[in-house]
Amino acid sequence: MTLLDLSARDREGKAATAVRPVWDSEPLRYLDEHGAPVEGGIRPTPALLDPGALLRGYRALRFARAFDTEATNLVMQGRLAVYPSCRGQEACEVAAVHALEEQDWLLPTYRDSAALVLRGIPAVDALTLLRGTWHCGYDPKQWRTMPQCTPLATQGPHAVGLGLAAKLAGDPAVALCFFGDGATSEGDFHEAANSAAVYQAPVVFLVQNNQYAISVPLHKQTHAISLADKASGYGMPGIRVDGNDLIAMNAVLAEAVQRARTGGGPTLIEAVTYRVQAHTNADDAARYRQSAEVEYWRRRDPIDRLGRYLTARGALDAAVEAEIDEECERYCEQMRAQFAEEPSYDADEMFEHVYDEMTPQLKAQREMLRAEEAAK
Amino acid sequence: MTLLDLSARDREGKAATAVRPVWDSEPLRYLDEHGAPVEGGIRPTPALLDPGALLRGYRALRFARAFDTEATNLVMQGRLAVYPSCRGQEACEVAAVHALEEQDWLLPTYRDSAALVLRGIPAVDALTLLRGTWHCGYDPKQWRTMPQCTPLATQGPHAVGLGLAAKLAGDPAVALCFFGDGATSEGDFHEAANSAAVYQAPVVFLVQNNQYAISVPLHKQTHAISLADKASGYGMPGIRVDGNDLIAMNAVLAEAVQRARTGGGPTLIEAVTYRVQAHTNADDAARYRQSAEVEYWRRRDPIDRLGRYLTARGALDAAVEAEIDEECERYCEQMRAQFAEEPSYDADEMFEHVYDEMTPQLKAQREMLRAEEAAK
Amino acid sequence: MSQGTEQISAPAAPLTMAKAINAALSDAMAEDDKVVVFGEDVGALGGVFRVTDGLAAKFGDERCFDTPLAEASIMGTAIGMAVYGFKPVVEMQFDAFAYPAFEQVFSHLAKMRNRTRGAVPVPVVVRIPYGGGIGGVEHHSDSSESYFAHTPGLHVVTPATVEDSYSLLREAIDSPDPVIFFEPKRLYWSKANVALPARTGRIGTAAVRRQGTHATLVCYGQTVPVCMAAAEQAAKEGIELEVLDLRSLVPLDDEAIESSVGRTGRAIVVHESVGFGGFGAEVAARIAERCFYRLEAPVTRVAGLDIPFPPPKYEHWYLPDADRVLDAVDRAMAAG
Amino acid sequence: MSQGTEQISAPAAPLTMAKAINAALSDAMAEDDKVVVFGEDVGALGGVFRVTDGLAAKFGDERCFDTPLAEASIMGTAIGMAVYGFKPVVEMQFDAFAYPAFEQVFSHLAKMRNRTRGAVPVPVVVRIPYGGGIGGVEHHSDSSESYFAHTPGLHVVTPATVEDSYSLLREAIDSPDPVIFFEPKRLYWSKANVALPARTGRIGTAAVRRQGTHATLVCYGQTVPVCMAAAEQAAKEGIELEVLDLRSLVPLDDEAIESSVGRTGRAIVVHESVGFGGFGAEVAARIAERCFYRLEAPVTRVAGLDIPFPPPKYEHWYLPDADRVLDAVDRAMAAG
Ligand SMILES: Cc1ncc(C[n+]2csc(CCOP(=O)(O)OP(=O)(O)O)c2C)c(N)n1
Ligand SMILES: Cc1ncc(C[n+]2csc(CCOP(=O)(O)OP(=O)(O)O)c2C)c(N)n1
Ligand SMILES: [Mg+2]
Ligand SMILES: [Mg+2]
Repeated sequence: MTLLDLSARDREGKAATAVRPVWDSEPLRYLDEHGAPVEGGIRPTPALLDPGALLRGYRALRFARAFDTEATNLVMQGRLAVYPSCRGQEACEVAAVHALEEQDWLLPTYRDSAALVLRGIPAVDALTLLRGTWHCGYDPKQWRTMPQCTPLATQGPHAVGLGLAAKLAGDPAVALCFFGDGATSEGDFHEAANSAAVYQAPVVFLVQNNQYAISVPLHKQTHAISLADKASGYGMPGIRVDGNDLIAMNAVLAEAVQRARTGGGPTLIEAVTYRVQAHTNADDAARYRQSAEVEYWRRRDPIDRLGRYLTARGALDAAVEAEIDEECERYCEQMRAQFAEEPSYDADEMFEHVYDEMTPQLKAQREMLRAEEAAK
Repeated sequence: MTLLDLSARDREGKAATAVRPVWDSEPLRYLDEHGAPVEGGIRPTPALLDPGALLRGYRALRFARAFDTEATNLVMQGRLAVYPSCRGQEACEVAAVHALEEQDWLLPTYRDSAALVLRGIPAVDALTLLRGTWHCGYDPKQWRTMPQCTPLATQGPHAVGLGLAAKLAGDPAVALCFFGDGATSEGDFHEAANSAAVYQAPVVFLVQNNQYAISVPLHKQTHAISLADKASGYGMPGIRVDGNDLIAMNAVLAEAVQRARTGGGPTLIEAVTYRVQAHTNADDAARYRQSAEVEYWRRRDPIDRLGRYLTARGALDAAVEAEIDEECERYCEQMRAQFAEEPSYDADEMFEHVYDEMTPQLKAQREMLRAEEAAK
Repeated sequence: MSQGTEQISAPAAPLTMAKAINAALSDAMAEDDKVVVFGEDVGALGGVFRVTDGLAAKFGDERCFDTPLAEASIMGTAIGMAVYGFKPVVEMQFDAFAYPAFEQVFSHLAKMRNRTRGAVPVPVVVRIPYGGGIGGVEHHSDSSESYFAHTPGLHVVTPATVEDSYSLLREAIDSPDPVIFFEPKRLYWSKANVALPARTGRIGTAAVRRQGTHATLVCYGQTVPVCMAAAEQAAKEGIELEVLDLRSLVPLDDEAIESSVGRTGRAIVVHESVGFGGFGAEVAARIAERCFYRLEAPVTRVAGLDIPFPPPKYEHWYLPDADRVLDAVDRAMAAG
Repeated sequence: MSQGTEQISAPAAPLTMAKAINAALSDAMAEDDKVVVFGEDVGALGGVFRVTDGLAAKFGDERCFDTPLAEASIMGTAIGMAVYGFKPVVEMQFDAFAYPAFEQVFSHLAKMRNRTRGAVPVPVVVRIPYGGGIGGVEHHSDSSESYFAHTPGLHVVTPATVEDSYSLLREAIDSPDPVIFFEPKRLYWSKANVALPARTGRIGTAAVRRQGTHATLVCYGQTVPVCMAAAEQAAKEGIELEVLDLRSLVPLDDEAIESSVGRTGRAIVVHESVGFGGFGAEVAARIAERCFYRLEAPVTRVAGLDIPFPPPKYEHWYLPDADRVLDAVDRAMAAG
């Protein structure tokens, strides 16, 4: 793969990884905001431009949007406790999931519910955390997907551990870890990135720079122009890519995953995107940003962009769109139905998973609670 | 000052700070290992080459070495609980202290006792921590010098706070913060550097890369070639300098302090040096490094190097050396005398500084202890 | 010192606890320009609970500002600023998000005065919204006061009433020592008719919220209204419970506790954080030791369960409520 | 389960606690190649206390390796590796240097099994050398067990004898749950004649180190030899003290405590960490509640002072010693 201009160097026995500084460059992209290939953009391999593959990507984007929209409806109907929307960031979600194979690990944040369903996790299980019915509703080992992480950047070291474990076990598995832009300010981000590079662990750090950490804009989060600039300090490649351009995202991620899988160590990717919705349904974005800004980014919508590209190439038409519409609607209907019923809760379960074997103290507390319930 | 090739840029309203990547460059230096100006080295201003100033620097180096040697003797005689030597790193200690004015703050680690005495703190007070007679033996506000910090990198955020406070107060004070190479792996280092850059706080981050964190060599601490590479990720200048070259150290620090003082924000400096002694007297360096390596670095001794330069220029001769010898010997004699006496300890003091006002619970505990002592 | 038996939520109340805390910050900032407020989202947004609403607009963004997302750095920056002469009031957005700042708190904030023989006090106030009952997902409902209370050098304070929330915060800002100020987030929207500026007594003093003779309910923060409700119910059955609101965990008002339990002879310690090794253990152990000869029943604790805080749908089982308190009261009354 | 009254330092002792722990690591690594050891300086150096001496040489640097200096990352890496199927045993170099890893411990290590309904256990062992008495400068003598014991999801264990140090570490490594393994650093060089591999009983069981009838000294880790010395002295005056070594703080062996104190009627809880809000409060509160009718004297605590751990020259005043324990015994004997 010669997608990126990685200037190989080897000095003092170090693996050749560092790349040209990215802070003075536009993010890498293939498509311009109107869905046309941009001049001087990246040159993906033919496989990455295969219309069938891209249509699959487009479907996934549409599906992610539909899921996100339905989840947003569900929270408004009180079916979810809270929902952090990924609207506008679907290309990151889709590219990340599509870049991985089954044996690879995904480390999502609270904002990456769409990635969970794209990975195949049933919506009820994926939304368990946000529904408030348990902390994590799927089996992370079955899906090679860690629980969604809320304490910011703390999933970074877990990705290092998973990657290092795979490396030590001799497995060709990769760990792909999501972060927000704000999370890059946390110590855990740094410790994880630095350790991953030292261990040359197969990890991809994917920062969705959606310009905000709740209300705090990027320029209060970093004084650098790009978050990918941090990579050189870790001695790893740092890539700044248009996070609303699925083709570019696919290309960049394919390369990073491949490098990780073949012993080339970690990569830091900054995907430049935008959080179109408020932080969560509980947030009031009008307090800290202008609607004109949101409009600017809506015009750079990842779905429209790829849709226009595919339409121009004859790979997408009204019939296919209708088909996708229907698929999405079916899925959402199913979601609505599933969330219409309240599951039953068993108070006993609170005590069952604290330890492998329940302690005598927990048994006593379970009895207390049972007695209380019986007395009601 | 045009000492360094800072390529100014201003994009998207950001202050112009980022510089060319340093990982592919030799550390900046003025003197080669034999004390001769190196070809293609930095070009310090005349003031920085003033023989009087340099002789003052040489004296300070000699003094630092004498102090460090005496402290090493004291620990062997059981007068100190532990001593982490800065032998070989004296140019960093001296340059840091000389770069500061009275109103500036210094943030030392456990290894920077020499910097404390260079700043004027009496040896008994400076060594209180390592003697075990109290945690910090000097008044940090009087000396504008924080207590020596042991939890690695945790002093970084304090430097940000001091710098930010000075900035908000409109004072032209700067905070200079020492770190070891190992400490750069800690989350607190990252959070401090990033925050300082965002606040454009007047802070100088001075990393003494002495190649080891106890037994762990640099290549297990970072996969980058230079620790200064981290700077670009923070959007601040990063400088890699020969930490055993006092002239280069002075030049680099003068510029960084000046930049901070005049609103130009923080700088990250990596001073490449070497820990000639074991981590502390309690450590056994033979377990993890070869003596040939130590020899290599002994030939790059910061004192010899400057000494030869000054001798060649006629600024230093045997008479001056003898004078310095005598000064140092007098100081060390005084130290020996001061440490020969055990001070008396007052158990009450343990309770006096926990809070401004002693809590009833602490008063009761003080009484208990008094009663115990009385019963003895 | 005591506030007597003020109603916790007065019916026609104009002031919420969130607003009272906001007023305390605003008044302190107006009085002393060394008081600065910073943290995540405290500026334009006014904090996720709107507690810092309007402060940036009123005092400018040098007095109230957003930080990068880095709690250790927020805490350490506050320490540095306090050393320089400022009085930082920092916000940790939620209880569990103060954990990354623990090293700064334990190794520096709590110890700086002592390390320097009193030369360097660090008057930092750390505001931490804490506790459950708001349907928060994991990491948003922890009660971490026990960690801090076990760490010498810190004051640990938590209001339960609107008036106290104002007053204790002002006291905290006035204090020359670091104060961990726990804000019971479930009570942010509780209301009371309060005339500001109110001062309800120094840090270190407890308040009897309701007088009683049969048993003492020792509580703080979120469990104070729970105990008040329990006491009201018990009163209907002729049991008069005294409700003692600690207000301050460190320093602890041993005298108030001893005087109350000495009279009633029975004590139930009620808090929301995990019971095992929790702050209630300290209170219970002290009572059991100091009131040994006056106790007519074992001191019992009603606390959070010894489990990670459960998901929203389960939290009603976790949270100590009036019924659970009354069960403990029944056991205490049956004894001795 | 109990180890009876084994001598804590046998006179002609060939094995130190440090060596026994080393042997436990080595044996566990030999038996199960999923066991990996990592941390700061644990490789070539063998750890600052030489506890991991020789492991890298014996098992290679994929099984025992130095990490970058980053405790949160060490902890988080261990979690990730455990999820993948390894059994990481990590070292925090000193007690206070575990603080930066607290968020990883509290928010993930302790909760992962529960968050995932049991699907993802994280069998990580965290070794923490703790406590004072070795003349360490600040931050090198903390006792942080109370923070961990208050955090559901963790087992908290600390050996006091050479045999237990081997056995409990093997149990910890075998455990499917995360175990915080506190190593009493002052006892690293204590010696005993021990035949390895020794197994002294499951995590969660206490051991009577000395039988007695007049009062029970409840202790763990570094205070066990202190209590043994106190008991020996008391015996000379005809007072027979029972010494109960908890071995495991979580789970706590309530039965053993109750059975002993139920018999003796008097309890003194002895530990080195700060007393206020410390683990001893939990033990004392439980005893006072559960043995209420059998107690002849108030349960007292002998613990570290409520101050930051003092400088080396002062630590003898801080550390609970046999005299301080005996003072408490005297008070207990005088009562009731
Ligand atoms: C350690 C920690 N501190 C604070 C928070 C509260 N918090 C939740 S989301 C958020 C903003 C995160 O911003 P970013 O990393 O950019 O991710 P985004 O929400 O934009 O996807 C904050 C401050 C948290 N979850 N964890
Ligand atoms: C948070 C923390 N972790 C671990 C330690 C133990 N420790 C003390 S010094 C040291 C090595 C530090 O290396 P470096 O930062 O390079 O500084 P140097 O000692 O070489 O000056 C370690 C691991 C500590 N003091 N603080
Ligand atoms: Mg964001
Ligand atoms: Mg070093």
